[in-house]
Amino acid sequence: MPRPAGFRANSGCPRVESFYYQAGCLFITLKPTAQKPGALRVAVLRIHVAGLELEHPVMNASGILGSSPEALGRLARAGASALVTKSFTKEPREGYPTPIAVPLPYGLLNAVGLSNPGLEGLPSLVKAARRLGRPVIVSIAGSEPGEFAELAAAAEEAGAAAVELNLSCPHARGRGLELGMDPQTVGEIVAAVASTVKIPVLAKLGLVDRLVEAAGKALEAGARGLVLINTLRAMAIDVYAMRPVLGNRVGGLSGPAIHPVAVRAVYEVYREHNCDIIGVGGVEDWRSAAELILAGARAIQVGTAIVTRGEQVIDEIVKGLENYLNEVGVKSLEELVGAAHKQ
Amino acid sequence: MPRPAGFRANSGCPRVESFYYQAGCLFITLKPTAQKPGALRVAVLRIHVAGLELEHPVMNASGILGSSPEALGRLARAGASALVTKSFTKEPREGYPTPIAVPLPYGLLNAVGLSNPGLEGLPSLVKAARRLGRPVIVSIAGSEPGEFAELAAAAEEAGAAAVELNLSCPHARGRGLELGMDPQTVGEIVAAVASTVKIPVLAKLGLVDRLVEAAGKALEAGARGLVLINTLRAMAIDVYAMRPVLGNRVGGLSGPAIHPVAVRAVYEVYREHNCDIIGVGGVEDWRSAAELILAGARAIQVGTAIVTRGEQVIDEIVKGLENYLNEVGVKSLEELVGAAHKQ
Amino acid sequence: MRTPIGYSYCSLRLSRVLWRGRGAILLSYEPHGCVLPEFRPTQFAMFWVPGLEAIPLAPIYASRDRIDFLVRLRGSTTKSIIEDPPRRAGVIGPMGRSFTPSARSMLLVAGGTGVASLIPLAAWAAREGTRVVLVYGARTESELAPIEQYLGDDVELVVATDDGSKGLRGTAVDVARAAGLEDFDIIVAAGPPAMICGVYKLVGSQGLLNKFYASLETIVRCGMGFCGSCMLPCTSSLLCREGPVFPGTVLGCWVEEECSLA
Amino acid sequence: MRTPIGYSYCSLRLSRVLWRGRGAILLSYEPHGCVLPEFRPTQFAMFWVPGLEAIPLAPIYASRDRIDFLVRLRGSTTKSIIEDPPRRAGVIGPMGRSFTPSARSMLLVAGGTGVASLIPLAAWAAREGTRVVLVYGARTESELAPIEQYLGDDVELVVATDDGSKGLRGTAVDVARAAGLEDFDIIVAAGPPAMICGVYKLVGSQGLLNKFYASLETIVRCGMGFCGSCMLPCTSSLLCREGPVFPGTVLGCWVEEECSLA
Repeated sequence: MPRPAGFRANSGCPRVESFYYQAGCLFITLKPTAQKPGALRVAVLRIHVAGLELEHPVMNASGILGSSPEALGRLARAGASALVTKSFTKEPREGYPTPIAVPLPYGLLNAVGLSNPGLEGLPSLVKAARRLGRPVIVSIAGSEPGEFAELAAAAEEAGAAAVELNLSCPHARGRGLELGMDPQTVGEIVAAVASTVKIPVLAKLGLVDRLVEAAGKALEAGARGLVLINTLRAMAIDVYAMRPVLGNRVGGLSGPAIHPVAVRAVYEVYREHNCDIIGVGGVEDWRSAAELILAGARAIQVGTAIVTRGEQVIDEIVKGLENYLNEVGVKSLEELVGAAHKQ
Repeated sequence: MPRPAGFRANSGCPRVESFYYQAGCLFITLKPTAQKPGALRVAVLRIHVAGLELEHPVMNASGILGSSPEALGRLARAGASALVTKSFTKEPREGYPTPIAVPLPYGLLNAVGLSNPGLEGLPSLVKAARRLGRPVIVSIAGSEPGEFAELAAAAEEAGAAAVELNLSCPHARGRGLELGMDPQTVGEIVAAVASTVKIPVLAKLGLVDRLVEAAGKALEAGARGLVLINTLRAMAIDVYAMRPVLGNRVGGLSGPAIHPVAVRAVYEVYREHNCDIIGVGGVEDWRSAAELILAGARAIQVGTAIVTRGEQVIDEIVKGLENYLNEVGVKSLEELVGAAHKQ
Repeated sequence: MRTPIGYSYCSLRLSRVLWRGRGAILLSYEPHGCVLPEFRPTQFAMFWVPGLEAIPLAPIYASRDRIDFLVRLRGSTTKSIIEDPPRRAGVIGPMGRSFTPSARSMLLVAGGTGVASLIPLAAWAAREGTRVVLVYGARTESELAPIEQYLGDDVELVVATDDGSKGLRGTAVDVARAAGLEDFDIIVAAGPPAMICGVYKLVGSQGLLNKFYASLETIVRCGMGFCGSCMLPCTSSLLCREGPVFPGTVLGCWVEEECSLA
Repeated sequence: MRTPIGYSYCSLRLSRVLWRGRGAILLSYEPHGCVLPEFRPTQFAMFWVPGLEAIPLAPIYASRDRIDFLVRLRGSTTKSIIEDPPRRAGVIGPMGRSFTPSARSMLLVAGGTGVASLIPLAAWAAREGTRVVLVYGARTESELAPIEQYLGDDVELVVATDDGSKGLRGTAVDVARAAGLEDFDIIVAAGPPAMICGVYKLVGSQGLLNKFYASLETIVRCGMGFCGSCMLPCTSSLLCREGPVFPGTVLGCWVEEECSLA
């Protein structure tokens, strides 16, 4: 039997709804070609952030459903205003042993280990993701400026709308939080990328001592925006097995537990730099999103809530924000960005 | 009418149960003089930590009921194995405007502002607290080594069993987390104190980038133990008032939300230094206490859970740990300290 | 949102100014995007005025979707509230312990904002079948808040003013004395220290201190008992945890400090 | 503790080794200091072996205080479990969607550990009044786990072995063919790909694919759908979220990859 061509993952498959063999015949169901996923939002939520023009401020956080065009397709259909890929490294990475995710009472602990197909797999993912009709933000992780620049160049060539530099993975030795801890290094990496690509460069920083300073260096070096914050380095131990549960022992804590820390980080960085910020950390409803916006974020990434409540949480947050804008009587999200700083 | 002498706060009052005036007479109810608060624990939980000999590992965290002898008396009666005072600074401090505490879904946000009567009020509190029959750990906060040393000397003279250096208050400019962020400064402060007093010196460190290094400097400089961790710098914004709720805007997040971060911090410091650690952060039951012990803590401080569940949580945790030791078949808490590091 | 930790924060929006009196105001708020926690009789809240501070207030009425506060002039924050009631506010609570004794009869003696603390108790007790007499005293009529709406039909309200402009002429203590204290199982006072002292002396002189309770006020900062500000003098009782209502027999030091017994 | 986020972690201790077969073991665990989350039919768990890794397993039985796993030799972790069942373990779950269709009759075709996924379904459906026929195939008797204990009286169990050492001689697919597929409202297969392919071909050739469902296996890492490892080939379905049971009509690519249809 001849293989139906063009249906495989990574190659245009999304337009095939399903196919199957029955009674010796091949049946194919096609999806409507001009699929327009997600409801058209009213203009109040339209926002510019770091050179990107977004229908509304809600997108996924890197690492959540960002490893294949099909996964990104789910996010597009759920209404995400931009699509953020999983972090790409230069070389392919297998990731850590399981468990890579442990549910905790007030958050999720994970250590996936930056598993990804490497630079080689980047173009095909980005090209396929572009067909979803949303800006594609490619997350990249490296260990030194040149590596970041190389990955960013590949992302730009493949059609990425922006690159997000992962300077804050809490459990990837040498290519995560350690970089973000040193404002100088942050500046060098951002500078290398910003001088290589024309698309907007976003620096994703985590909870570090000199966050405000690192943010400043990133902006000076050409970052168009900041993504704040990443997960917090954390651990869970099984008291009977007497061992850390995560395969990697240490991982990153996300979810509602870290939200007040994210609000503070966004608030402090915005106060100092008055820059474009995408807020991340424990957003699970419009209210937690609104807190980040009032603290200074122009857009929001959602991670754990997608895991725990499903992709529909994106649309719930968007609708909730619309209501909120009506309630407080503002005509544009813009007016609320950083409003908590006014006295 | 003559004033009954010796009943006022700070002066032996605890021995008076109550007094009142009725039909022209003064009625006084005395407490039993040889009050032995808390049940005698079986020996399995007895533990030495940083030169202190404790009946069991559970005490209060600084800032919780540590501002008067009466408050510490509540902790003693609830069975705390040691009594930790609120942080003393050299000068008296009023503290921040209210609200100084905001309940969040998974933790408590506070910014009390190190309110305390200053060096002058230290001796009377410590002397009164000593009568409660438990080691008194005096928490002190300063801005430079000399100030810490002066406060520590006063604490020692008043009869403190140990001093806890607050190097991690997340919202006291110049006398908190900034000090703890710099391992060099940590070393200098600890050295100044350790060369001044003979009682054990505990360094309380918070979540900082170079925590393991700062811990090492503290130990080198003569700290007998470490207290890990303090609250996380955080914020809550009211989305309708559009302002940070705390009087000080930024505060410290405590409670279950930060527990996985505390476990990780204790684990990483213990792995590197194999030192005496008192674990703090989101302990609310025996299980969360046990996680910290398995990570490397020899004792535990309880803060938010005392607020949210009352002082009896101390005894619940102690009893729970006893059961746990039986269940896993160990004869002494000692055997469990750092057990999660064994492979 | 009611938190697992027992206290919760809720945003409020002003729904009505119910009354303006001399140096006092009665405000009705509704929760905004959250559910109010349950306040049981005598429990109190920290009422946050954005831009100013949070002050301890016992709600004069509280349900899931409404909370009313009687605010009397005390300092700069209450002054601001009275002059310009905050449209948006926040509430933290519930704080303290509820006081819900079973009794056949109860005499409540209230002055000033103390009445806010006793009204939920009066209404609750009357519903439970207790005979409730509430004495509400003020200097003059314009200080008397319209509390009738909160009481239901079964509470016997006796109003007194120093100048006789409304109700009986005299103080709440005078009225309490005249009411015949021995007829009541429980006597509770809430209000200015001088008033509580008066009732304390009265019940003490009649040998009835074991029936007496006072709803006190202290400095409240954290409201949750950990900062220690609300410690009652020379006891180990925290107003935010064991209070605000304390039995007469533990009030010795408070009386020492607040009342001139000479 | 059941978490607000839907998934929970629970410590386990081994209570019994229920059966040892050829390259397989049946283990019974109890929660240790926690309450097991509810597993509905066909939902699965990540079973953590301290010191090794966590593997996806459908509990063959799960209640609040007991969870049983059938483990078959696959790699180093399963080898270790079979040789030395971990006394202490952990479980993360529940993962996936429950499959609980209403039907008058249901044919379940199971091979290998696939049976673990179908037994809770069989027991549930029989309790609901569905006629349930469970075909359980293996190469030889010593591979057949003692599943009867989990089924209740109303499930019709048909055992088949390739060598005829127990039950009918032949494969589960042979038995399914002989059972008369058209008599069933729903046909579900779970087991080795070859077996599922066999049933797929069978139902496809009879034009019954719309009645057919397969319980699949993929690489599962996070188990919660965010890492993307469990994506079904050329669909956007995540096994950990929409699976593990998928309708026959979306299996095209899976069939392409796993079955030789030539």
